Amino acid sequence: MDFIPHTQEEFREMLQTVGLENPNDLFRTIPEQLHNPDIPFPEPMTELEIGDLMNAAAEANRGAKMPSFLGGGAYDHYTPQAIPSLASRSEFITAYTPYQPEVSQGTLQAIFEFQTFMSRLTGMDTANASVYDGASALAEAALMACRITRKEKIAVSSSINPHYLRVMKTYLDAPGIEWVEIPCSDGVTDIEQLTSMVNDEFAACFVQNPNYFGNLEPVDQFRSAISAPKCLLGAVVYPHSLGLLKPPGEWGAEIVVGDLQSLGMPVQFGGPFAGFVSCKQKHVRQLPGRLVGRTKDADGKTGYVLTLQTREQHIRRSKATSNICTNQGLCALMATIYMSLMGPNGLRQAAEMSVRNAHLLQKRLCGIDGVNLAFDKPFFNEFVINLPMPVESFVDTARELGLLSGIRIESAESPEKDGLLVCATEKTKAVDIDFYIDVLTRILE
Amino acid sequence: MDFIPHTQEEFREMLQTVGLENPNDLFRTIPEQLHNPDIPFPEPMTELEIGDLMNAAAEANRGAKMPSFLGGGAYDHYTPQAIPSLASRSEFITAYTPYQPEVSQGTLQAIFEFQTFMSRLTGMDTANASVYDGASALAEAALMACRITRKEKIAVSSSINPHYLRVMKTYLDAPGIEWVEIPCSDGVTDIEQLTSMVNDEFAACFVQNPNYFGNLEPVDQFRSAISAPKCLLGAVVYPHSLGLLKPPGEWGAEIVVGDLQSLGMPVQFGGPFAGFVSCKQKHVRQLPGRLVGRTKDADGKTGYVLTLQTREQHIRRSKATSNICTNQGLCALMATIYMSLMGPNGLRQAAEMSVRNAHLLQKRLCGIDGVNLAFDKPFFNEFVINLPMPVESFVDTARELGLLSGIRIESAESPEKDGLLVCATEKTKAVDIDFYIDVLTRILE
Amino acid sequence: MPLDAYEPTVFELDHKGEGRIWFSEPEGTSPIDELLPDEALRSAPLDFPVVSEPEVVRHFTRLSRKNFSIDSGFYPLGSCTMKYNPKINDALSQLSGFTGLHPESGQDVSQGTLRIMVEIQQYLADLTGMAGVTLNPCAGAHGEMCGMMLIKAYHDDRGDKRSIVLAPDSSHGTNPASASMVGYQTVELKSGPDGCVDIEQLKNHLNKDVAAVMLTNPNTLGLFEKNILEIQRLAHEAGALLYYDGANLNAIAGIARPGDMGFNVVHFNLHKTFATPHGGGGPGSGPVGVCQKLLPYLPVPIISKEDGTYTITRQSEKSIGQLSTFFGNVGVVLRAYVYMRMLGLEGIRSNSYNAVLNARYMLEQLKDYIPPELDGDCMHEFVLTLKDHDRFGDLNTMAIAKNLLDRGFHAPTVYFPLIVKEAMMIEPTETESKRTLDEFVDAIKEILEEYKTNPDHVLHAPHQTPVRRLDEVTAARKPELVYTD
Amino acid sequence: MPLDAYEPTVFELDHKGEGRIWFSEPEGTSPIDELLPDEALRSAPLDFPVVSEPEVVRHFTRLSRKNFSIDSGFYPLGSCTMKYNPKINDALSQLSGFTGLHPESGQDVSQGTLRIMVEIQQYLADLTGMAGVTLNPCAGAHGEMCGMMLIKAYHDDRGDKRSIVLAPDSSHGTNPASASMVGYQTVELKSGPDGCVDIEQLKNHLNKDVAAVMLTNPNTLGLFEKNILEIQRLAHEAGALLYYDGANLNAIAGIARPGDMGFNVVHFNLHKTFATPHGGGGPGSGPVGVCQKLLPYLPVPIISKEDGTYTITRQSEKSIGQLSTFFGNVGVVLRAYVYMRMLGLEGIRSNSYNAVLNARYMLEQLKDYIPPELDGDCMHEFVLTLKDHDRFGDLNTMAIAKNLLDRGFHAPTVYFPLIVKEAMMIEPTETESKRTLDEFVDAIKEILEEYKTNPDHVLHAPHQTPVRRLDEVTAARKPELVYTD
Ligand SMILES: Cc1ncc(COP(=O)(O)O)c(C=O)c1O
Ligand SMILES: Cc1ncc(COP(=O)(O)O)c(C=O)c1O
Repeated sequence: MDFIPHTQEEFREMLQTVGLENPNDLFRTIPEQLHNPDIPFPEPMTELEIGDLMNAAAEANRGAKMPSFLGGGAYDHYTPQAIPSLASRSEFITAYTPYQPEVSQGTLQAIFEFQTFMSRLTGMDTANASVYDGASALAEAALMACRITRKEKIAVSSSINPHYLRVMKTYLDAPGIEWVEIPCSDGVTDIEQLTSMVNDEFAACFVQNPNYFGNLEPVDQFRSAISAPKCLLGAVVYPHSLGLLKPPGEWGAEIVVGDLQSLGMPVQFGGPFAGFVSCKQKHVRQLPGRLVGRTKDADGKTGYVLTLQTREQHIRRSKATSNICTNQGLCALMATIYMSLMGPNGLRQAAEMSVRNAHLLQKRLCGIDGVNLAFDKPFFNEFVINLPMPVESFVDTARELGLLSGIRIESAESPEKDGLLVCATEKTKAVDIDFYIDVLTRILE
Repeated sequence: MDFIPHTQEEFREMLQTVGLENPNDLFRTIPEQLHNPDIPFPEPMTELEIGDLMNAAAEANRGAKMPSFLGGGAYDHYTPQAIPSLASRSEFITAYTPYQPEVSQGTLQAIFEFQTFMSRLTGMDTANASVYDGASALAEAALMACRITRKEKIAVSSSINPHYLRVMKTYLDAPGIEWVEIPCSDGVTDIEQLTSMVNDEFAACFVQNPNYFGNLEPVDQFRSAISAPKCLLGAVVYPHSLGLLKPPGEWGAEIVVGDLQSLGMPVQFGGPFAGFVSCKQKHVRQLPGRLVGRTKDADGKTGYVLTLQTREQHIRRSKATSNICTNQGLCALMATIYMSLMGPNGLRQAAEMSVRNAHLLQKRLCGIDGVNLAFDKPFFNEFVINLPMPVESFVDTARELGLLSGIRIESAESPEKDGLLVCATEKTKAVDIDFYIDVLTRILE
Repeated sequence: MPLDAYEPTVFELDHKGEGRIWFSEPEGTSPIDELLPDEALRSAPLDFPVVSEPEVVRHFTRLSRKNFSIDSGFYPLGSCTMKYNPKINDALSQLSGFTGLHPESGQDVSQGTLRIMVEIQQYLADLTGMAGVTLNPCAGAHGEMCGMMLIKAYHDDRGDKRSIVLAPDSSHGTNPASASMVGYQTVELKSGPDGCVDIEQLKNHLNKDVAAVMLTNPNTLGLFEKNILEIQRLAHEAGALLYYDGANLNAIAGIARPGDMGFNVVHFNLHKTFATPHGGGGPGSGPVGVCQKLLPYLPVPIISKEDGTYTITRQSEKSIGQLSTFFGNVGVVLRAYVYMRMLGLEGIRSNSYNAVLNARYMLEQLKDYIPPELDGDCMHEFVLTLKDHDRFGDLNTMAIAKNLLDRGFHAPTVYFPLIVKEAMMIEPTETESKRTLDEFVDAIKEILEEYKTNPDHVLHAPHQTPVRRLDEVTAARKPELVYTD
Repeated sequence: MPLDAYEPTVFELDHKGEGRIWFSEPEGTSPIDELLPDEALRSAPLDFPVVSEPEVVRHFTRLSRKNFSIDSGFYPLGSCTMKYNPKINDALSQLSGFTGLHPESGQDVSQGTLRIMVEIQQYLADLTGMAGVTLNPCAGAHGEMCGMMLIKAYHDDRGDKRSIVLAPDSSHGTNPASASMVGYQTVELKSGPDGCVDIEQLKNHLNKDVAAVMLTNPNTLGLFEKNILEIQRLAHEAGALLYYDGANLNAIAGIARPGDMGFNVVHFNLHKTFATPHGGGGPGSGPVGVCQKLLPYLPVPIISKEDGTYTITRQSEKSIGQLSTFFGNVGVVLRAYVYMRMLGLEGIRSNSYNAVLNARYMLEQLKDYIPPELDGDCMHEFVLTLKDHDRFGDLNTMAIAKNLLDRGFHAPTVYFPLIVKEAMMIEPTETESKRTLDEFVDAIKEILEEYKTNPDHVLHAPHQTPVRRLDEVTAARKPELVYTD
């Protein structure tokens, strides 16, 4: 077989060594009646053949080659080549979780650096070594808040990415934790509603900035708008934006979550991405997932280890802070390399160019009759427009013309009020904007 | 700048350390009048921008995506993914020539293994660590034969790859070494002519198998056909074919050259490829290029070093066996990995499938009226056909239809007698053969 | 170059300058201060280091070199299936047609990836005898949680409130932790003297409050649960569902099917059985297969083929809901797909034969030197123990582990399963050669020998690694979790 | 994992079995024995080892780890310009539109690659002030040979038979060797006490038989030939042409141009100045630039732009002919193109400033510890010498080199140029940080210090490397060039 070293001869020899004659005796502890199941399965393929198949499948993803203005939690930022070149080193890729620190210092030091980067980016004290994705990070943070405060109610702004909210709901519903959604007004969290809804029964209130509509939330008002002092303020962030925007640590958040994808990973149909949970020092023992600490070895040399493991499932079992074991380590490494390469100014530039392109795009789109910005709020690199036609049919027609025009924001009221969420990044090209205008004009005609 | 670590501050500080004020003083030993040349040059680009440019250029290479039946010295064999994955490890790529053996054992041992593979493949005693390409290998081998025999005449079969012959001519003409071409009859070297032309004034006689037309030469007859016993028999080979064919060591060759490209490298517009020169032990001190030998270290441990360096330019200067310094080491590494992965049977399979596909293709092409095999000889994975129309215009038209149909073999007599050299490999697909038949039929109609 | 040299953190490499210009200013755009309100922006510059690309590349290259990895050596970490990860899997999953596809592109322009998802769902279902599979969970534990939710949804839907999950005390920590995530209480079943579930005890614990019995099979002692059919009968009679932790599927894939054993839910670790790389911690992928009656509860989005088109369904009445932001770790799924297609059923079966043979072969060579916890035919892994103090003295599992590192091997899984004292759990996998297995066995023998003559050296290992015996106690007591200058 | 562990050759890993099935049998084809005559085939099976992919990957991964490389450490190999090789160069050169293009595809379907070739020819010509450039030579020495052929063709064409090339005794070995390749005899010019060409001696040697004067500038002592303009005047007056070995172009690219200095031929080492990786020995690329009057002799194929189409010209009346099978090392050219476009002139000039500054900075720190061979402003590299036995005792250049390896640095170029005894040639390049330069300087100081207290340890270095002080004498006396079992 392709990846098994033994020859038939060696196989027989080893079988003999273990005292067996018939290879099937290897499985003699399996009840007879279970043997020889009838399994339909395609024939084996050579490397050459599977290559052809996968290339054809990749081609069939026509969307991958189209000019795209999609965001909504997956952003097409530029990924410097050094990231895949380094992260693909087999010492990083083919290592397991760093259980033997003596031979895992590469992974461990990189996670330590990751924690440092994330703490500086968000204004928190540290961050875990990743969870599955942004959505599960929010869900885990909600559970964490409940543990910290010993309360069982969570408030979330309805301007948070709806995928995140759905996943959080799945996580909270199972153990029976309550949650409420705070409505929006003009595309941002309604502060008055927030104040009236969130009381001291709540473990935490989560808001997102920039929110799902791309709008900047009134972040400076949140902490004071929550009347219950023990109710934690949690932030969902688009980490890329923090190259430019005020970090949540400065507006009172004590837990910050988000998805690392915007820091050096491709959009790859939504995964692998990676979630992170950052927090203030005092909450660190309630963090889910792995943490790395710096320490000394037997010779007094600096080294790194997994630490505070009593939080984790392999020690604490049913009482662990989370069930997570395998996380998204390689993605966290990629984000670490990204932040190292970009530095403060590179990250700022990427964020700035994204914002500038988005505003240019918005101005040009809204220059077309009947196309309007849905909200009157400052926005980052995404914005919602209304169209003088049903959004769903526009999106479909545009896609047929080779344009991924945006994500439909379903209106609760009527399809006519649907919005279109449009995104730009530093990669957005002038010709692509021209193409968008062209397609839009053609369809509206 | 993109790849310079110093900040402006550090630059100034270091400048001060060396006692300079003005950066331009770094160049004060350069005559004044040479300073500030006016150099037209395009503006710098970011990584993102050059990526777009290169992607567009790659797209402009329309030929790279077309079904191709081109061979003639560059063969589209399958390259297992492990080759680029391993050869791209930065320890291999970003190392220099292994001048400090203690920290170059990776490169050195790999070359040692390469030498062993090549000696076994060709039936010689060893091989050098590569020269530039197959053509320069032939040229170097011709010079080597002159040094060995102290003669200054070379005979070559005219069935050798014409590019190789042209390069050899360039190399031999400069120092004034004579050479003669032995004509072909029915697509292989004319043995009688060979016997009558090659006498004891000749240092060597080189033949190619399979030859440029894809035909198998009467290899068993060459040694005895050369009446001069001291005249060396040299072989040009397509190393891939030696998975199946009798190695030149068994038919009397003492020097074997070829191009490694068919062993795990893409066709990449002709380079980097890599030449090799294998020979019998007694000629090894006349080999051009590097050699690695196995030895022991101070603790008695096995290790590898560059050896017999007194052949080389950095020691022997104008008396060296060649001027070569930088060679094609990484390509030799790729070939080594290829041969390791394939093993004897994998290489045989690849060669076999290439031959089988070529014969299928030939049968189908020659099933079309007026399309005939040019020679009545057994052939490997290439063959020459005659067409009932001018070959040049067929090739051009086929290319316009998206088919790379083959390489025109210019007839010395008339364009009507031109041949078309057509190649298949294990990668040739049934649908591509169908497409060829379709295009050919359409054009002939 | 010496691997034990101190590598500064990237923060110590800071030049504190401007750094590189990564992006050109787009024409026709306005400066940022005209676009965003001042109070939204950072007041102080972001405290990231300024480091050049050459330095970053060298830094991470050097860090990587301090890691052990499958590609550099034998990695017999029990329960982790550290087999060779074929390079072709990575390469094909990275084609731009896959990596460049946005998850909101719409199904008609995403047919390539969707096709692969539908097909691999089918392969996984067929391999285990389940009726349907979801690819949404991102790792094994995520799959377990998903499975627990499915079980809960099933019982709830029938108005049958149950609150207990039974799991052996040998189970992986994620099992009880996942049960907790959905609000179940885990009751541990003490393993019998043969390492398997004690049927009498099981009977005693089974009642109307038991929602599920959660088993790993082969279990974490490397044994096939011999009473598996009896267990399933008893559990089902009590109205409980059966959960199969498929982390150890590499032992029996293609040989026997959890579905045929009567399991209702099974999770896969594609990053174990199907050879996707573990990335120093992740990402993995933890698909979940279910029997017919659990199909309605599967999470959304559901990927299927309808009238020749690969389709994304976002709503399903009884679904437990959504589990990940988009579709889970699709990039990992692509790798596993390539692997499965190359192997075919023949190759998958061959993996199982060879994985089991390798384990049996090693156990045979080692058992006279370090005894197994239990006798009996092991499957793809086995557990040794150094608990016999009379025999081993101060030589414990940790010491063996560290001495193995010095000899160029990764250590086995140590001190797991928790029920075995001084446990050493060895899983060679099928991609290791006899030569490597023999070398490992010799290393163990050498360590035992060396301990006789030079116990101190052995007890203070490792000696050859970049660092040695790190102070984990202080690390946990005074956690230093970020770099500070 | 320990880097000093013996790694068997791949031949020792042989399983002697069947091995993997790499390719399916194509339908409709005949078996091989019906297609090829028996006597053409191997009589005995090919004696290659049968090794599985997991083993091959581990073998070469382990081998790689025994290498020093730019990405893992400072590599100040004088005359080799071991600068950082940007990852983007590799990645973009590997796009399938480039790697999948057959060299006989025809120009109209190869416009992308041809465009890049034409453009980089222009950039190289403009950077050096030459009239035209060929990309065909595969390395520096190949370029030198090409240049010598051009010079010969020029003289021959004029019926001017000349047979001598003058080159300084400090020149690189390839210079005289390349002259020999075309049948020229090299006469070495002894360098003056200032390390530069001695004008009087030059005058004595210049005569009607001198075909060319071949210079490296800055020369191999790291000095700019201060009389360069005088030299060119004298040479040209004598009817000789001037050849510029551009291996050291990194010192002056964008600052001063060989063409403006009067040179007729210049070769480039793209694998030095333009940051393409050296691959453990190659491939490189050695384009050659020429002045107007040598244009007719350039090798074929010639790549140019005609009426908006990038064109391949295969015949040219006075051409020296063809130099490589197809178009030279195009893949290397693509990398250099990416690099040049990213830098622009500004970046290339900045490289020169920083390359020279780094060398000057190191020389300044080191000169009191190990003296330079010569005083004077060095350019991008400099040569120190330990020839003062009174001062250094048994501590020679080799010992310093080996001790540097132990400290995680690659050694400088040693014992070159040949005219300097105990030479140590240091070229830091512009991509190294001040921090690294300082660390290297400290290492040298430490070695000198340690020699005082522990000379034996220093003289027997290296101690930390995978192997140490290999027996090269026996290796050359009884060469063992292939593996035998
Ligand atoms: C038996 C068993 N179950 C479950 C898991 C959890 O899988 P994951 O790490 O993918 O979450 C593991 C992983 O180590 C395991 O060994
Ligand atoms: C000064 C000098 N000239 C010529 C060469 C030869 O270049 P290449 O190795 O590319 O053939 C070198 C390479 O080391 C060199 O340093």
